[in-house]
Amino acid sequence: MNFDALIPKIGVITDIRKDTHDVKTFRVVGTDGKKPFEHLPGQCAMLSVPGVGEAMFSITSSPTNREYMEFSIKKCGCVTDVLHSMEVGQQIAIRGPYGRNFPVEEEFKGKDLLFIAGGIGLAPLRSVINYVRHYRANYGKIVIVYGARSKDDLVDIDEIKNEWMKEVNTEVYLTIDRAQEGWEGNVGFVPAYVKEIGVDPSMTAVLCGPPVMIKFTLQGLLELGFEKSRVYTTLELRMKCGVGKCGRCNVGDKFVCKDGPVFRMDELDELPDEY
Amino acid sequence: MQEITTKEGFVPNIVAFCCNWCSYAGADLAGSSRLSYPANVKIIRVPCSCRVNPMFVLKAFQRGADGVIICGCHPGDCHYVTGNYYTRRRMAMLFSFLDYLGIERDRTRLEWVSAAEGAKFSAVMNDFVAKVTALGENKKLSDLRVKEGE
Amino acid sequence: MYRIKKTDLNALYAAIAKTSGLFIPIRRADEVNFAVWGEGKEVSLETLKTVKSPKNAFFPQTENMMKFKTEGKSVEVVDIRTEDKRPFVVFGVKACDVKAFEVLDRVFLAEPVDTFYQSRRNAITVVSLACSRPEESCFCTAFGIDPTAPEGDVTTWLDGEYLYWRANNQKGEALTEKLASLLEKCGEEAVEAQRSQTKEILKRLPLAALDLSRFKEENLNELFNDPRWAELSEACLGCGACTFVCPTCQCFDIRDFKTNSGVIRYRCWDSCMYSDFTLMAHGNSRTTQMQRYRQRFMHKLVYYPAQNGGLYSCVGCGRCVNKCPQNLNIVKVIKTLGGEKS
Amino acid sequence: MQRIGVFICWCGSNIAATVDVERVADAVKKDQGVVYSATYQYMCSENGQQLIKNAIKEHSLTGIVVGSCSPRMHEATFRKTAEAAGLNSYMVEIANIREHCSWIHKDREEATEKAIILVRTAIAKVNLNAPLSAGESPVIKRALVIGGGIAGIQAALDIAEAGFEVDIVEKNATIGGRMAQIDKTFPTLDCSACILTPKMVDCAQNEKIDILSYSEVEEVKGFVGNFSVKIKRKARFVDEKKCTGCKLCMEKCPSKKGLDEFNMKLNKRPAIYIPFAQAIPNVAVIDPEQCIKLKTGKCGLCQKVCGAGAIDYTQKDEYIERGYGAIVVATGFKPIELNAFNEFGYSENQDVITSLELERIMNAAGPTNGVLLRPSDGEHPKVITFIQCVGSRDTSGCGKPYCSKICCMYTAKHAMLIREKYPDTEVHVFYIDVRTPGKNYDEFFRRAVEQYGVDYIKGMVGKVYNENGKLMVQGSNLIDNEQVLIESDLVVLAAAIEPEPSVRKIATLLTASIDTNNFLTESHAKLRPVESPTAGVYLAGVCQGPKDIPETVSQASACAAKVIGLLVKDKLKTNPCVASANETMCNGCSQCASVCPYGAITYVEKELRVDGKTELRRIASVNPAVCQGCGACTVTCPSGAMDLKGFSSKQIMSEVEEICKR
Amino acid sequence: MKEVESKMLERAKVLLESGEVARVIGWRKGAFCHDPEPASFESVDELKDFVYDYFCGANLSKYLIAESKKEGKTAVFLKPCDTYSFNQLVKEHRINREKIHVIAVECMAKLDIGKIKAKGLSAVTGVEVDGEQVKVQTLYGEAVLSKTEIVLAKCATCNKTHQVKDEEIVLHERPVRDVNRFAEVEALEQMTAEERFKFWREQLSKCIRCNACRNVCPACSCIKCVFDNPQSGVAAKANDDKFEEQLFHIIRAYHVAGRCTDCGECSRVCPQGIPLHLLNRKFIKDIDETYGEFQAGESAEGKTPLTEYRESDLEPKDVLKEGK
Repeated sequence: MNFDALIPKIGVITDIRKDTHDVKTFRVVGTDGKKPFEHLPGQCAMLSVPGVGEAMFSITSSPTNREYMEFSIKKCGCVTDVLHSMEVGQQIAIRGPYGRNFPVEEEFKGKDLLFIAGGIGLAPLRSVINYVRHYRANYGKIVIVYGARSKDDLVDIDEIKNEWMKEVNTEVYLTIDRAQEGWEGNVGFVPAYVKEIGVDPSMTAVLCGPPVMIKFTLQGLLELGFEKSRVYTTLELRMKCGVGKCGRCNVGDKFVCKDGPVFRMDELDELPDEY
Repeated sequence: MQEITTKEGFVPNIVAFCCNWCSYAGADLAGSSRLSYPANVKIIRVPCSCRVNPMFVLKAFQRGADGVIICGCHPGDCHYVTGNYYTRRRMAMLFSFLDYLGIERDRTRLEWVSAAEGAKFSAVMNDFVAKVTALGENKKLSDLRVKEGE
Repeated sequence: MYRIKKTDLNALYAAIAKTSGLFIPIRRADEVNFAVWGEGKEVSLETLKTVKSPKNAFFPQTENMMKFKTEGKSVEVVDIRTEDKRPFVVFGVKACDVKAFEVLDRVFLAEPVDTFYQSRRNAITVVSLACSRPEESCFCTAFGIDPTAPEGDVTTWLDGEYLYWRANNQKGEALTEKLASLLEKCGEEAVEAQRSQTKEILKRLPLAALDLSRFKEENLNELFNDPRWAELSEACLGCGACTFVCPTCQCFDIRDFKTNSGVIRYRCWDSCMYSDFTLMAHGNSRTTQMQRYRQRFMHKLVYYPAQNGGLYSCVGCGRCVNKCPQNLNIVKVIKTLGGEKS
Repeated sequence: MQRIGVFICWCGSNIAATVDVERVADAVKKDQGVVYSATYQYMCSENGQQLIKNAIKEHSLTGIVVGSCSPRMHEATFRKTAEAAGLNSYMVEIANIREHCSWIHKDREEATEKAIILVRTAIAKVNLNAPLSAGESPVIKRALVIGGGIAGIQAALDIAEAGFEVDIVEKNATIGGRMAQIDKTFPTLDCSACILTPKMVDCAQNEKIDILSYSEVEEVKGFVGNFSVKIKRKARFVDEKKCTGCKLCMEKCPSKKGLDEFNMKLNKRPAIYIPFAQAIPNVAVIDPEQCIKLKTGKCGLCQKVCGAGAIDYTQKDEYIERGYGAIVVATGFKPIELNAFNEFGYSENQDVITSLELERIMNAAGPTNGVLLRPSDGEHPKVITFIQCVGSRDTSGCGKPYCSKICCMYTAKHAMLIREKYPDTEVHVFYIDVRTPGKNYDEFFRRAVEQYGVDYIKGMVGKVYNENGKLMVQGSNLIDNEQVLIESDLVVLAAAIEPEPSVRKIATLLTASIDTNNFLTESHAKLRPVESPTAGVYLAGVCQGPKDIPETVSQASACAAKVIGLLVKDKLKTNPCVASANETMCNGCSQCASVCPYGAITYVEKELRVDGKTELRRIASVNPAVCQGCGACTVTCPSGAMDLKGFSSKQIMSEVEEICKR
Repeated sequence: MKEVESKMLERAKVLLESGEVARVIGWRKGAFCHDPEPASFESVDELKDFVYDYFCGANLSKYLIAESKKEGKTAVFLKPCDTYSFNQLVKEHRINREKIHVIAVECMAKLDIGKIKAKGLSAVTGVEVDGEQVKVQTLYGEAVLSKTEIVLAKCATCNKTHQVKDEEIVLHERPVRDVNRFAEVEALEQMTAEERFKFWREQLSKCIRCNACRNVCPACSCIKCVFDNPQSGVAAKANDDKFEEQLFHIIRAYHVAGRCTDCGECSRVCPQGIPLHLLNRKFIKDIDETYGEFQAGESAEGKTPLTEYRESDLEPKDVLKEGK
C-alpha cells in the first residue's frame, strides 16, 4: 500500500540553536542521517510531535545544503512549545515539501534582489538568500534589510554578520524598533528604513514579516516606484493537510499550502482580503 | 449493544480520588496498619473531594477504568469547610445521571473516610472491588481506541 | 432494464451482502441514515433525504490514519491501515448525492491522491435511486442534475410493486450479473412514466427558478465584498449541522489521540463554520461568524467552481435547508446574491 | 519537555521486601521526560538526599519523582532537597509506594506492577508541573492552647516566657486538669497539688497568658499563622471579675445534691461551687442543671449573700473570636467507662473503685479527707486487691488495644502508700506484666514489693463478686499455676485511659488527623512527634498518646518550642497551590464565587485583546493569600477557566490516563 | 397569530422610529412558509420582511449576549420559555439587562415542520392553523393534521409563563396544559439499566457532533467551550461512535445542570432528532426531587442547586432509587 501524502516520516533533531529568547533553530535529518527530502527555497514542511499535533513551518535552510534541513521556529503555541523544550536526539515526524517556492530560477535569475524581513520573517528568506548566495554569479546585487524589535530579537545574527555582510555585491541593513544600549546601527521601523535607504525600484523585492510591516513596506516600495508584479511575499494561515484538501488555508480560490505560501503582490490583489 | 460478561479472572482497574486531608491519610493509615485491599485500586491525591470534576470521572471511564471511587472527609469535617458538601451534590447528580444512561450504578461510589478510618478505607476498597469485579469490564463507557493495538 | 418485486428486496440485499458490504438507508432510532446492512435492519429506500449523505462510505466521519509509537526520544510511524479491500455497494443513492461524489473525487483524487479515500472509492459500486417525490427544499435541477435518472454504476427506480434496475457501466453490469437470479428483465415504460410525472412536479417546486449565473470566478471579489453577508449570516450559530449533513463538504481536521500503546493520528470531519477552524497560535484569519459563513458559501458557489472548471460544490440536495437550526441556508444566499430566473 | 529524575526508595525492607525497586526504576527509564532513575536504601537519609541533589545538578533535572513513603511523610523533605539543589520545590512529586503499595500487598509481582504504575502516574504529573512560588502571609503573634491541664499549662508558660501572648481555653471551670486530682506522683511521691498549683498561679499571674476557663472552641477558620477561632464562653452565672472566691455562696446554697466531679463523684457539692480549693480562676460557677433559681426562678440565695455582687443569673453563653498563629492541643484524657466490664462488678459494687477514685480517697482534700475508707460503709478496708490492665491491652473489643502506660507505676504507688500508712492492710495486685521503664521506676516498683511487701500476683482476674459483704476476687496465679480466691474489702481497678472525648470535635474543627483510638496523630511518629499534620497545630500530653507527667511536660515544652519557632517569624510562605482564572476563557458568570468557602474570588472588569479587538470583560480574580486551594471553584467553572495550581485539571487527567493504562 | 404579528410589527416600528431602541430582534420571512430566521431589524424599512408565525420556535435570548454589547438599546420579542433563558443569562452576567427592552409575546405552541413531514407530507407549500386543526398544502395535495401531534417537543409539555417583560403583546390566553413534563424521563427510569443503555446508545450514536445543540443552548454560553479547547483534556471533534458522543452529551448535560431552563432548543435543532432534552430533564427532575423544586431562569438572582448544599443532603447512593 502506498504511503499517503499525509503520513509523515521520522526526522531526528541533530542540533538546536537558540537564536533569541523565543526563537530556536532546529537542524533535522532523516533516520538515515540524510536530509529528509529535497525542497526549493520558500517551501514548507509539516513537523509534528505525536500526541501534540502538527504545524507547518517554512524550511529555513537552503536547498543547496545537502546534509540537513533547518527550521527557525518561534515559540507561540502547543507544537512550538514542545519543540522548544526538546533536546538533541529527539525524533519528530516530518512531511513535505509543500507549496510554491520562490521563482529563483524563473524570475529571480539575473535580477538585483531586495530582501526585506521583520522578526521571524527572516526564516523563509534565509533559504532563498543562501540559495542565491550559493549561485551568486547567477544573480545581480543583493540588498538585505532586516529589522526586529530589539537587537536580541535578530535571528541568525552570526550568519548575517559573518557571512552575509561579507558576501560580494551585497548590502545588509539592520534596524531595531527602539534604541538600545550596545546597538550602534539604525533605529526605526523597517518600512521607514527601506525608504531611507533609497532602494532601486527596478529590483525584485521579497518581503516577509508581520502583516503590518508588509502592509507599510509595500506602500513604501510602491511609492518608490516598485511594480507589484515584482514584489513577492509569503502568507501564513492555519494548515492541516498541506495538500489543498482539508479546506482551511484558502484565500479566495487559492490554497496557501498548495498555491502559496509564496505570492506575488499583484496576485494577492486579485484575492479577497482575508489573510 | 455490547454483551457484558464477566471474564474468568477479570481484575478491574479502579481509580480512587482521595482528598489530601482525610481519605488519603486514611489510606496511609490502612497502609501503616497493614490492612490490605486489592492492588488494582490506585489512588490519586486531590486537595479536596470537591476538586474532583465529573469530567475526571468520565475521563477515567473513557480511558477504560472499571470503577471510580471518590473519597473525602466526612460531611462537616472538610478541611476546606464545605468542599465535600458540593462533592456530595455533584456526585449524587452525576451518578444518578449515569444510572439513567444505563451505566451500572456500582461502578461509581462516593465514600467518606476520615484520617482515622484506615480500616474503613480498606473495607470500602475491598467491597468496591468486589462489586466492580462482579460487574465485569467497563464496556459501556470506555473508548475502544484507548486499548487499540494491545 | 430489470426489475425485482419490492417484497423480494430483502433477498436482493442479502445476495449483495454475501459478496460485498452493503451500505443502504437504514432507519435507526427514528432517523434514516446510510449504514451497513444486516439481517433485521429496517431499510428505508422511500426516505427522500437521509440525514447524513452517503459520503461517509468513503469519507467517514473519523478515520484512523496511522499510529505513532514513542519510546524515550525515538518515534516510530506505524501503518495501521487494514488491507481490507472488500467491495462495497452503496445502494439507494439519490441523484444529488451521486453528483456529490464527483465533487469529492475532484478534491481527494487530485494530486497528491488521498489514498485513504481512493482505496475505499475504488471498491465501491454505486446503485442510485431515482426520486419520484421531490420536496420543497430540493433544488438539484438548478445544478443541472436530473433526479429522475441519477448517475451511478446502476440506476434504480421504485415504482408500484417493483424496483427497476439498469446497469450503466461495466461495474454495474458485473453487479447485475451476480444478482441475475433475482432480477427479471422488463421494459422501460413504467420508469419513463414515472420520470415524466416527476419532472412535472420538479417544475413546480418553489426553488425551481434559482439563478446561479452570477456565481462565477470573475465576480469573486464583488461577491466576497457584498455587504449583505452580514444580514445573511447574523442568525448563524456557528454550528456544523449544515456541514455535516452536506454531501459535498469535505473539510477535515487531523488530530492525535493518545492510546495506551501510542498515539493514533486520525482525521475527522471539520466545519468551516467553527470558530476554531482557522485558529492559529498567533491569530485567526476568520474571526467573525460572517467571515466563516461567507467562506462556506463562497467556497461552494465560487471558489470551488473556479478551481474545478465551473463545477459547483453544491448539488441542491436541500439537507442544509431542512437542518439548519435557525433556517439559514444556501438557498437564501443564492436568492439574495444571485436572484431568481424570471 | 521535562528532564525528570526518578528516585525509588527501598525504605530499608519496608518497600524493597515487597516491591522490586530495581525493576521499578528500570521500567520507567524510557518514559516520557525521564532521563535518570535510581534506587537507594533510604532516600530520606542524608545520603539519599545527596543522591537526589547530585542527580539534579548532574542531569540538569527539571522535575523529580520520588517513589517512597506517603507524601504526607516526606514530601516536604524532598521539596527542600530539590530546593537545595536549585530546583523549584513544586517540581517534586511523590509516588506513595509504601503506605499505598508495599505495606498492603503481599504478592511481590503484584506490588511491583502497582509501584510501576504509581511511579508512572507521578511522572505523568510532573511532566505537567510548573514551578510555583509561595506567596507570603503574616503571622498572628498569639498562640491558643486548648486544654488547661499540666500539658496546656506548661506549654502556655513556656510560650509566654518567650514573650508571646497565649490563651488557654479550658472547658472546665478551672485549669489544672487530671494532675490536680492526683494525690501523690511517682516515683518521688511528692504531692501533686504542691507542684502543680504554683504553676497554675504562674499562669494566672502571667500578663501574657489569658485563661479562658469554662470555655470551648466552637469554630476554627484559617490556616497556619492565621487561624481565626471562635470560642464559646459558657455562662457560669458568676461574674469572673467580681467573684472573690470567698465561698460564702457555697455554704448558703440550698441545693447541695450535686455530685462533685473533681472528687470523682464520690461526694456531694452545692449547685454553686468552686471545683477545688486552689482552682484557677478562683471563681464560682453555677451548675444550671442543679440551681433552683435557674430551674424554677425561685431561690436566689447566693445572689443575696454575695458581697461582691458577682452572681448574675441572666448571663448567656458568649462567643469571642480571636486570631492565632499557632494552636496547641492538650485536651488530656479520662479513664474509660467500665460498664462493659461485668466481671469486675464495678457498677454493682460500690467498693469496686477505679484508681483515680482511690486517688481522691487518699487525698487530704478528698471526700474522706485523706482517710482510707471504703465508699459503701465508710469502714477501713483490711484487704485491698488491685487489678491491673482493666481495659488496657485488651483485644477483645471491650477495652483498648493499647497499654495505658501509667497504671503499673501508679498501682505500685497506691500499694506502697497504703502499706505505709496502714501497715495492717493486706494488698494484692493482679498483673499481666509489670512495665516500669523510666528513671527510678523499676526501683520504685521493687520497693513496693520488697520493702512494703505488696503481694504481686501474675495472673488475670476472672470474676469479682460480692459474697456476704465481702468482695471475692477470683483469679489465677500463673506462676504457681493455681486458682486463687481473695476475700477483699476493696477492689481497685486500674482502668485504661482514653483521650478526652471532646478531642474528636476539636480534631474536626482543626482538620487534624485522629487515629482509631481517638489519639491525635502526630506528623511523624519519631521525627515530628509533637506536630499535627495540619500545619500550625501541635500536640501535647495524652491527647497524642498515653504518657505520664514528666513525659507530658516534656512534650508540652517541645510544643512550646515549636510554637515559638513559628511565632518569631513575621511572615509565612503561603501555599502556592491556589486557584486562578484564565482570563481569556472566563465567562464572568460568578458561579465560582458562589462556592468559594473563603470568599477569595471577586470580579473585575478588564479590557482584553481578543482576535485583534479590545473587549471589556467581566473576569474572576482569585486572591492567592485567601485562597486555600480546595478546588471547589474549578469544578463549578463550566469553561474550565478556573484551574488549581499544582493540581491542574490537565495534571489530574494525565494521572487518570496513566492509571487507566495499568 | 396574524393579529399578534401586526401588533408586534407596530411596536417595532414605533420603537425604531422613536429611536428608543437601535434594533429589534425578531424573525424574518424565509424561502418557504415554514422557515423564518431570527433577525435583527435596524430600520422600519427592514421590517418589511418581519414575520411572527407558528414556526418561530427559535429562542432569541442567546443572541442578546452579543446584542447587549452593541451601541444603543435592543428590543427583543421573547416567548414565555425564552424569558427563562434570558433571566438565567442575566444572572450569569452574560446579558446586560439595562440594554435590553423585552417585549413578551404570546406563543400558543410552535409547529415542527419535521413532524409534519414525518406524517408523509412532502413539498409543503402552505400551513394554516385553525385552533386544533392544521391544514397543510403540498404539491401532492392537502391534508389536515391535529396540532397536538405536530407541535415542537418543547411546546408539547410547556406551561411556562413570561418571567420578564418590559411590555407585553398577549392577545389570547393560552390554555393550561395538563401534562407531566417528566413523563418521558419516568418511562426511561422504569426501564432496566440495559434497556436504558440500549435506548441511549441508539439515540446518541446518531450524533454527528455538529454542535448545534451546544451552540443554540442559552446555558452553553462559554466564551471558550471545553470541547473546543485543546487544553481541557476533553476537546474533540470526532464522532467515533464509541464514546466521544456520549462523553460530549454527558458533560454538556452536566455543565448545564441547575442552569438549564428546559427551553428545549437542543432537541429542536438536533439534525438527527435525538431527544436531548431528556438528558437535561433528568437533571431537573433529580434536582427537584432531591434538593427541592427549582426552575432555572425564574429569577435572575440566587444560587443554583449545584452551587448550594444542605448539611442534610442525601448521599449519592440514597439518591439512586431502588428497583430499576
